[in-house]
Amino acid sequence: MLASEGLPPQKEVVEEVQAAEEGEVDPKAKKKEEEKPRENGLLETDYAKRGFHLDVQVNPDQVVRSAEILDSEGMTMEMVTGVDWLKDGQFEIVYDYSFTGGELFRVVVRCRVDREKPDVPTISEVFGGANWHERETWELFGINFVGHPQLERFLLPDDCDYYPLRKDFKL
Amino acid sequence: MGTESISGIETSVPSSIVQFHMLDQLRALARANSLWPMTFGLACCAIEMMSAGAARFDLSRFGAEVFRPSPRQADLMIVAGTVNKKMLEPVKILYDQMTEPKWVIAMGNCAISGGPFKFKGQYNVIEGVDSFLPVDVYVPGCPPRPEALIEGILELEEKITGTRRWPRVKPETAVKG
Amino acid sequence: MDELIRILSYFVGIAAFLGLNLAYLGWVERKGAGHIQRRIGPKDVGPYGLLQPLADGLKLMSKQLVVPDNADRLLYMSAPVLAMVATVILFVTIPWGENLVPREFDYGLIMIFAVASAAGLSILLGGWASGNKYSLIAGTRAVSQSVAFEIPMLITAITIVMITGTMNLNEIIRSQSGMFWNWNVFALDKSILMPISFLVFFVCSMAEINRAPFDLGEAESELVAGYITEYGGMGFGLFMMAEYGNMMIGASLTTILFLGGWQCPFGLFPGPHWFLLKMYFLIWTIVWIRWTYPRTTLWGLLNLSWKYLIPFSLVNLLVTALFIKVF
Amino acid sequence: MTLLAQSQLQETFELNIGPQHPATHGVLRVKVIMDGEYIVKAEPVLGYIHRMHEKMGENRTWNQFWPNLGRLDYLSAIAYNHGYAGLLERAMGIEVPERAEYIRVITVELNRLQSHLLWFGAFILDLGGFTPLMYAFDEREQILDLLESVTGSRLTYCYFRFGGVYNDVDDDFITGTRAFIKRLRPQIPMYHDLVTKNVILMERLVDIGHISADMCRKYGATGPVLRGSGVNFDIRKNEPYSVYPELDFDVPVYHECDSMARYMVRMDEMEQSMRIIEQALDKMPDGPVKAEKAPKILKPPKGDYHFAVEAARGTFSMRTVSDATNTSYRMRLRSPTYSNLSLFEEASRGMLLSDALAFMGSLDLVIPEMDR
Repeated sequence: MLASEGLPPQKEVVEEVQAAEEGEVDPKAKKKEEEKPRENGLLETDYAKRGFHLDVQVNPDQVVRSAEILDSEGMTMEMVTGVDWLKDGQFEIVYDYSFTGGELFRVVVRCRVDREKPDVPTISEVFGGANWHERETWELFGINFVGHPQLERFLLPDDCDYYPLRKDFKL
Repeated sequence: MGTESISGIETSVPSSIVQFHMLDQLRALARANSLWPMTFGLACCAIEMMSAGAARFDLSRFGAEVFRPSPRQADLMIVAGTVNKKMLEPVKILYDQMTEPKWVIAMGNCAISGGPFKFKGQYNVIEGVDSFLPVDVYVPGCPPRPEALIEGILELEEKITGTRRWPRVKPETAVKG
Repeated sequence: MDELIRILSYFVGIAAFLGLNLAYLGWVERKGAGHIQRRIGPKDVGPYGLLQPLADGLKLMSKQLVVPDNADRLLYMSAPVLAMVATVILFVTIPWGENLVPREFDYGLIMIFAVASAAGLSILLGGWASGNKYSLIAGTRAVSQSVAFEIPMLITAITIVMITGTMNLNEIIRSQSGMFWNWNVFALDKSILMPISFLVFFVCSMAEINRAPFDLGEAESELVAGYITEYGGMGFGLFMMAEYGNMMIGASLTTILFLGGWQCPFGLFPGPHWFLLKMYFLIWTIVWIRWTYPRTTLWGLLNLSWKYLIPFSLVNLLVTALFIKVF
Repeated sequence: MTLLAQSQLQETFELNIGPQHPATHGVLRVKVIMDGEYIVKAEPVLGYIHRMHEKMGENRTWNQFWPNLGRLDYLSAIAYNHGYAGLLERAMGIEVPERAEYIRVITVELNRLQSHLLWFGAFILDLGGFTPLMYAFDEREQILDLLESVTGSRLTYCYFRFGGVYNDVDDDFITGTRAFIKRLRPQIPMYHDLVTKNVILMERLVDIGHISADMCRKYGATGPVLRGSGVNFDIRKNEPYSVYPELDFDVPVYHECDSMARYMVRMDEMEQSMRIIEQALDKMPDGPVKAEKAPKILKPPKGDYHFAVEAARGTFSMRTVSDATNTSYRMRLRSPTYSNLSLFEEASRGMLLSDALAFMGSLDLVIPEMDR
């Protein structure tokens, strides 16, 4: 679908910057997350199967940069969420971006952090809407968004001391 | 519900030798016919509560359409929806702020038992408001239809006065007629 | 002695009339709201729901009285009483018929405006004494509203006084005798702006008595229940009754000043029935407006008063003075 | 309170709106710092109806999760059903029969109509007008009757299935829907006459609650809020799903960015929904309403899936992480009002309290959907 529509301009920019920053781009990467977590890089995905066009995995310190790039392209932050990969001992933070300006284009940016020390910089400076999403992710997973202005209890009562969406959560 | 009629609390506890039975009954009748609910919607059931007060079902026929936003003026708390741990304290405060005499209707499965949100290991939902409120009438359903809520209010009136507003429609006659 | 009996009988009469009215205006409002809103309204409590006000009244009387912790006890308890007392006093001056007036004052109009201000005061008092922030906001709103709308209302009343040359309410009515074009509202020969000043007066009286669309003191969707948020039971009941009472006063005053009071439209059989007819028509209009219009904001309200109504009423005053001088 | 200097503190006071307040339509709480009647800062506090939908997504099988969709946003529950059905159909590659798609579109649009009708009433109620609510409810009951006849419930629908819908529509439904649209169509101009052109309403909506398109983008606001800010974005057009590409409808866009624009967008959307329903009724083919080959046990292949639909309040998108078992590994529900409300804090600064509450009403909030 992406090929038939012609690649939107965002894609090249992202790719370029990512290439410059990481030095390794793996556009032909296939699904190899069967055995181990996939490596950083870009992945074109089949929209009809997955629901998004571009799947980007970055390091935690590149999250803000990627948000800035996508912001300059006029993309919208749709949601931020976390996934607990208990088996790998990692948290995955997933950022969904979409384009409301016309052509259909969806980007997923994901990064993985260690479960023991889940620190990731906040993008709420770039996208104000990320504030609540990050706060919620912090609350439900315990992922620490460094630099977030208000990392307080949000959906749960103020005296909660558990992270209910962690896979090892037991009440 | 309704197998034995319980007249008001006043008549069951004799307060003095002289009983103003007629007066008590009149008072109970007045109370039953002017049950003002509190504007207090929690979730899905609140919409059905609004429906019950709105054009087609029209709760006002029984004098119960005066939804008061302030708990001080309300007689009836309809707990319409899920109460979770964060909402527990506000609900308690609201109940305490209501002036006596006051009644509680637990509307919907969530308010009765936690409903669909009760599962092993759940971390946030109160399983039934009767764990902290004296519930008078339970109206099951997810959400209950407006007719069910109206029936709940009539049931509450029966509980207050000891008599049904009019002869209850028996299921068999309802089917025939 | 005769005087005493007269006053006592009027007292009883007014109390009965007032009690009946205040209760049943609530019924009218609920039933009217029902019919305006594609539903039935109260119907099962007595025939046509006519026993509904009794049930409500009895219930409110038997409700527990609560004084909130951080309320000023004395003021909290006295505010609804003050509201009700002011309303009842106002009824003393209303001439229901030519000889049917409890106490005829030569300065009845002044008396009404003087006492009516107390209604705004009672709202402020209730709002402040409740110790609730919503009530406080409502109280301040009600006062600024009251101040803003008393001015155009008074100026419009003064034009009437200029035309009729008296402040005695009965005299004002007498001056409008004859066919209905002698009523002040149609008296274009006295002042060309009369119909508009009737509207101004009516709008101001609606704002003065805190009725929708000017019910900023109660503002259900913003301030919970405004100044009555903390009042339950009969405190609430008294405030409500005072509101209906004020509604009656506002409608009566408009009737007296503009619609010829107890005068018949065709100069035949003047009497209290005409007065009541006109008053209830105006009350029904107020109820009707309440269920039709959304609420204004405080700023919209004050703008209306200071930018439009007050300048207009001043112009009206000048025009009337001109008419009196020239013709 | 730390945000304010001590000198400012003496002039401001804190007001707590909610969790039980007539203007919040449920249990939203807003902590407001006010300076007289003006808002200095208004901070929404959520969580009073957090019902663990995402957790339940992880411990229910794919089929068991259906009822939750009806209880997320109880006003546009069928659109949420559509989102979930679309997600799994995308993941599993299930083909949906055409008749089922048309039935889906018809029910979703009926649901959208009743949601907008209820919003219309509740919004005017926020502004202090009581009667439109009753009119809207009267119309709404007709829709509920129609939907009840085919789905079996009045509010919390659980109607869709993977690969189709649960129940075929009958002729009564079709004639009833046509009759209803015939009835509703003249009502909307009547609402405009009675309500929209009211002076007080204009005064309260025009130029109140300004949200720029860029602010919408930063906060991820979608739906009528975005379209009221002049952005022509509708998932039904921009990311077509189901049979929407085959239907002819317009996306109402207003450029004023104020509460009135959002109001007009919703009013116009009702007309568009009626157009869609009529066309869909005309075009609906015969055939099965459920895919024959839909698997009984669902185990989507490993990986992430994403699906977005246009619910009544904006983009509802679902993201699931599947680990090829019969439950989801992670279920994320992106609710539109969550993002729409997040701009309230910034947009409401310096507003009058009554205007801010009117503005909040124009965002069309459904709290359980926000808290999930």
